[in-house]
Amino acid sequence: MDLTELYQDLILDHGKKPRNFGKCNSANHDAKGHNPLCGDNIHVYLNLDNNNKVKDISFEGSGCAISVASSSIMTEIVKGKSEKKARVLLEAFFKMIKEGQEINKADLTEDEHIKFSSLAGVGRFPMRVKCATLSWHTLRAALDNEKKPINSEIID
Amino acid sequence: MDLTELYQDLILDHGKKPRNFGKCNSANHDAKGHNPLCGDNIHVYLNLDNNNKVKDISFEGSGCAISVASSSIMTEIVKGKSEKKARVLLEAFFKMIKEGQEINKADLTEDEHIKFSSLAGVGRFPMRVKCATLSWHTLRAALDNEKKPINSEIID
Amino acid sequence: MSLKDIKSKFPIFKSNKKLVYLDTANSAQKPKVVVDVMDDFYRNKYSNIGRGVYSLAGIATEAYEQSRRAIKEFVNGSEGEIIFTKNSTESINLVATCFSKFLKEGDEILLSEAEHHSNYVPWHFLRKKKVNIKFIPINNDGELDINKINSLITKKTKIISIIHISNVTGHTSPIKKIIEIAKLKKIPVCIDGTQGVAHANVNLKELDCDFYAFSSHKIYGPAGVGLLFMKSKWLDQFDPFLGGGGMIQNVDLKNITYASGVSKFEAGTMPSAEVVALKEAVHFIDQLKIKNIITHEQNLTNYAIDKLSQINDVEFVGTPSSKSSLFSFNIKGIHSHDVSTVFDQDHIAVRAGHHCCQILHKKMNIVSSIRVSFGIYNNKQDVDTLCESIKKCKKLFKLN
Amino acid sequence: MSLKDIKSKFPIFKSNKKLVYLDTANSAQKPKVVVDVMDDFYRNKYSNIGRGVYSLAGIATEAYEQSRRAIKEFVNGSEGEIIFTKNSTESINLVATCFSKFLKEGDEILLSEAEHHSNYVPWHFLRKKKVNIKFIPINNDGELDINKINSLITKKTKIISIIHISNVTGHTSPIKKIIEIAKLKKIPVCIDGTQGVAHANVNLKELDCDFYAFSSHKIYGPAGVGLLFMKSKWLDQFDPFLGGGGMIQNVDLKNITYASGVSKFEAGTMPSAEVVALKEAVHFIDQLKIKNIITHEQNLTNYAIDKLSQINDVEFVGTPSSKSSLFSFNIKGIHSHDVSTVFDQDHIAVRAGHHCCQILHKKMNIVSSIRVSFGIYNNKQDVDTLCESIKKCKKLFKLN
Ligand SMILES: Cc1ncc(COP(=O)(O)O)c(C=O)c1O
Ligand SMILES: Cc1ncc(COP(=O)(O)O)c(C=O)c1O
Repeated sequence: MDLTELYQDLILDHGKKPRNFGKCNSANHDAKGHNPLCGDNIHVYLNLDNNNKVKDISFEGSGCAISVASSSIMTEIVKGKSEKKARVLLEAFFKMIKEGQEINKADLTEDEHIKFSSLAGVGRFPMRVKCATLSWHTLRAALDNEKKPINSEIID
Repeated sequence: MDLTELYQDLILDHGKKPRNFGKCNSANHDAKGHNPLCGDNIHVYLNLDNNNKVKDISFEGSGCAISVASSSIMTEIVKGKSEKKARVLLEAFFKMIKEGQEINKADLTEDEHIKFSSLAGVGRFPMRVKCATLSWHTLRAALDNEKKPINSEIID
Repeated sequence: MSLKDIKSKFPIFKSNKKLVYLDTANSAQKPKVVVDVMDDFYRNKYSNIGRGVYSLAGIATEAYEQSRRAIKEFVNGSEGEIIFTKNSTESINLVATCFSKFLKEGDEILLSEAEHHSNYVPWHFLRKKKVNIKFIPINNDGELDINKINSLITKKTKIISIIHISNVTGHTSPIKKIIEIAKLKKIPVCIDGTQGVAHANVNLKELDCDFYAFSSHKIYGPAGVGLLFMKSKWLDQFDPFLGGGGMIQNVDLKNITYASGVSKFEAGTMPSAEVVALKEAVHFIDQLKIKNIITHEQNLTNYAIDKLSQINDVEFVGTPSSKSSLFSFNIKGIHSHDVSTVFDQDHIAVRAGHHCCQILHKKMNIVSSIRVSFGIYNNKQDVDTLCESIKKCKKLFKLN
Repeated sequence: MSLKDIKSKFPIFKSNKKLVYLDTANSAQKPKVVVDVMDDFYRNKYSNIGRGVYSLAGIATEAYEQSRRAIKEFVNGSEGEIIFTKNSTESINLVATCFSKFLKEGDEILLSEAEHHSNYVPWHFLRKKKVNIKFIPINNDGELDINKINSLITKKTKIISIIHISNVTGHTSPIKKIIEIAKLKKIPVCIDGTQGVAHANVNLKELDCDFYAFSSHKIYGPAGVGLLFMKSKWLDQFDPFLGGGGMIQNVDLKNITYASGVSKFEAGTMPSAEVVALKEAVHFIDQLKIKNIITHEQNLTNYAIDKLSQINDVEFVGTPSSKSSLFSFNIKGIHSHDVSTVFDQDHIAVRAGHHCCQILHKKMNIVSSIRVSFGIYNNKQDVDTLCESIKKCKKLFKLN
């Protein structure tokens, strides 16, 4: 297993300088996620407008490079998408990480596709899968209006 | 190991028809013993007169043949002896059972010696040692005016 | 794999050729596969679980959770409702202690007279809160008097905790009926399944009880591991039982929040190798098929009771119509410990005593008894050896 | 036996030739003798203890009690004061729960900011009784501020519970002094010795504390076994903790009386094989001599801290003057889990996270750290490999 595949420049960059970090204005959905193994916490905020579009999305929390990069990339990709599309994407993300299945290119722009796929390498590091998936699980919880914090230990 | 050595006629007889059974009159010392493994309980009563002689002694309780026979034989042998002698005998009993050491013949009459020694075989059945020693431990507790019940699990 | 040559799968019977092991209800012997996996884990893969990011720890954690899933499937439980404890005793203590917050003075707990001490003492502790314990009576056959249940349940009954299969008489309690009755009255039910699993068909989804406790070491798995099935609504409502590492979410000087799900109830380091090897025990039973095991053990019980009935002075402790894999008896006039010593000379291992069921023994007017309990490795020859030894015993004690 | 060729006594290093195991504080690897004895017991001698009259059970019970004596001698405890639990966590929960009957509203419990969650959460539970918990502060070096103790103790202080050796900084608490101070004020002291035993000289008669808790799996013994030393006066004064088989004297429908001595606190089936094998672990340590082990591990710690200090961006979590067998650090700007993943590629096993010490981490203004902990099998080469891997990590993350 090659570490440079896991820690690609793109991931290191998002890990160090996360985008959409903080609490976004006008959030009308949010959810918390917790990874008891790492002690990492994440809070995802989003605004679903009247057309069920993710008008804005952001996150707060601390974690490892993988976890922060995954959250940051997630917010970038999901912002502006419909709720339905967001759900398709999160399922695709789990499939990619857990089953190594590539995402349908038609679903994303080229730039989005590169970002999304940069996290594929995590699948080869089983102990780190939860780091990458936590933010996506929490996104789902936010869309579902789930009040109980997500516990990645139980879910994955 | 020969079972007939353990279950001698003398032991079977005392096991079935224990002597000095019940609460003796005028007891001024008593103690309780408990074997948590068997669930067996014993209560030893005795009367120490002004000359520190065991004027009377008896026991109550239920247990296996070894335990009842040992109690019965103990009361027969100790009755009429001085407290000091009783303590010598109980040490000799432990030595016989645990170290296989024969008792000094001078300490007992021939009949007493036969009875006392009939229990020597128990030493070769480690799981039954506590059955034989419980009554003697309880005798010591009675002489010591020990109020806490003897627990053979802890002592032996 | 068939039950015919099953003895060969248990190393203990190779090193102790004459051993007639009739004490499975106390603790079961271990199949070679179970010991092999545990041994391999300790030698070549040892790691604590859940707390390390490195490969050994990752592999251990995965194997540990696989074992949880295997147990879940084996008793047809639900995802995320199987808690690991140290033994069935701890499992029941956990339920009683955590449930106590719902109890107030005058409330009632319903048990039965057949309970093992581990399903009575933890509830007895709650008497400090001035709650009352009632007991469903057993009759002379050792059977639970199901007709009495309705009159014993009152508005104050807050929980019912019942043994699944008696570890003295082998009687199977009518737990399905009890759970149905309780459900109508919205009373939660805890089942002490320690003698149920591996000897009866346990289907938790069908049973629909609130709690079900058992032990690994009694189902051919390693010691040091207990199991507790707990419906998820209780996972949320209960406060934690033991506090420590692994069950927290956030800790500061003033306050502590707890992990959710089963983690909340698993504090401190669990025995990883033992849990991992438990999966092999479950797999082993599955391969033999539980229905074959039930038939095998019930046949042996019937055969044994039949043969022992023909010996004078043998007195059974209850004669329940529902037979499982065990029964108890006395030889009139001989104390159970003396009998056991004689048996031991013939390499027969049975348990003698009150089997942690003093109430049942007192009810039957006895102090102790001999228990014969079968496992998958027993056969009719074991019973024949037992009968010969009983006769020897009687001769030694001059009975005829 | 010498510490030079000690690695060869541990099977794990044969099957994992490149393994650099720096996670002994989490759980220690097992010497071959320990696994051999356990394996032999499960295969050839398996029996539950204390409950059978037959030979297998008798031999098992004797071996079990021998193990208790070995532990007693190892920590120079007293006869009849060593209780077997499932882990150190249960040991401390037992003390806290049983002690709670002596506490009333406003009473105070004194801990330190260096406590592992298992020596805080069980006491936190008692806040329900409106008792207050105070913490002896630690300074930036991770050292307990012993001068603060006197002002923290009040008339309301009812118990002090303190970690012996920190599982994060390796700091040795001044437990002797604390116990002396407490004794003058007649306050009982509980010591969390989980990281003390096998890494420091533990002499309980000399220490004269009331309780001392530790775990088998951290001292090269099997998992699933915890130890609790308890002064006999508490054995009598405490109510039982878990209820079940083995801890009772007499049971009837109205009342229950309990066994005396340590039996009162040992409910249900204990892992017999694991306890029996623990004796081998103690024997193994004894052969090497604890003073040699202490020297060996402190030398390694000093060597490692020295080498790591020379690497830029390495930040230690505390730098206590008293060194034991472990320390923690971070590489500035890289999360501990990322570091651990890089280490794992080089077969280095360390723990990353808060090590069940959130309070200590918060005090140090960090969320997590990497812990390096040594056991008897480590050597300088392990440290050198670690340093190389740190450099690799920095390169990967573009630090220099
Ligand atoms: C019916 C029953 N319940 C509970 C227990 C307690 O099991 P354990 O000792 O494994 O905790 C036993 C066995 O001893 C039992 O037979
Ligand atoms: C200082 C300290 N106390 C308590 C514990 C708890 O030990 P266990 O998990 O064996 O119960 C640990 C280890 O995790 C520890 O390092």
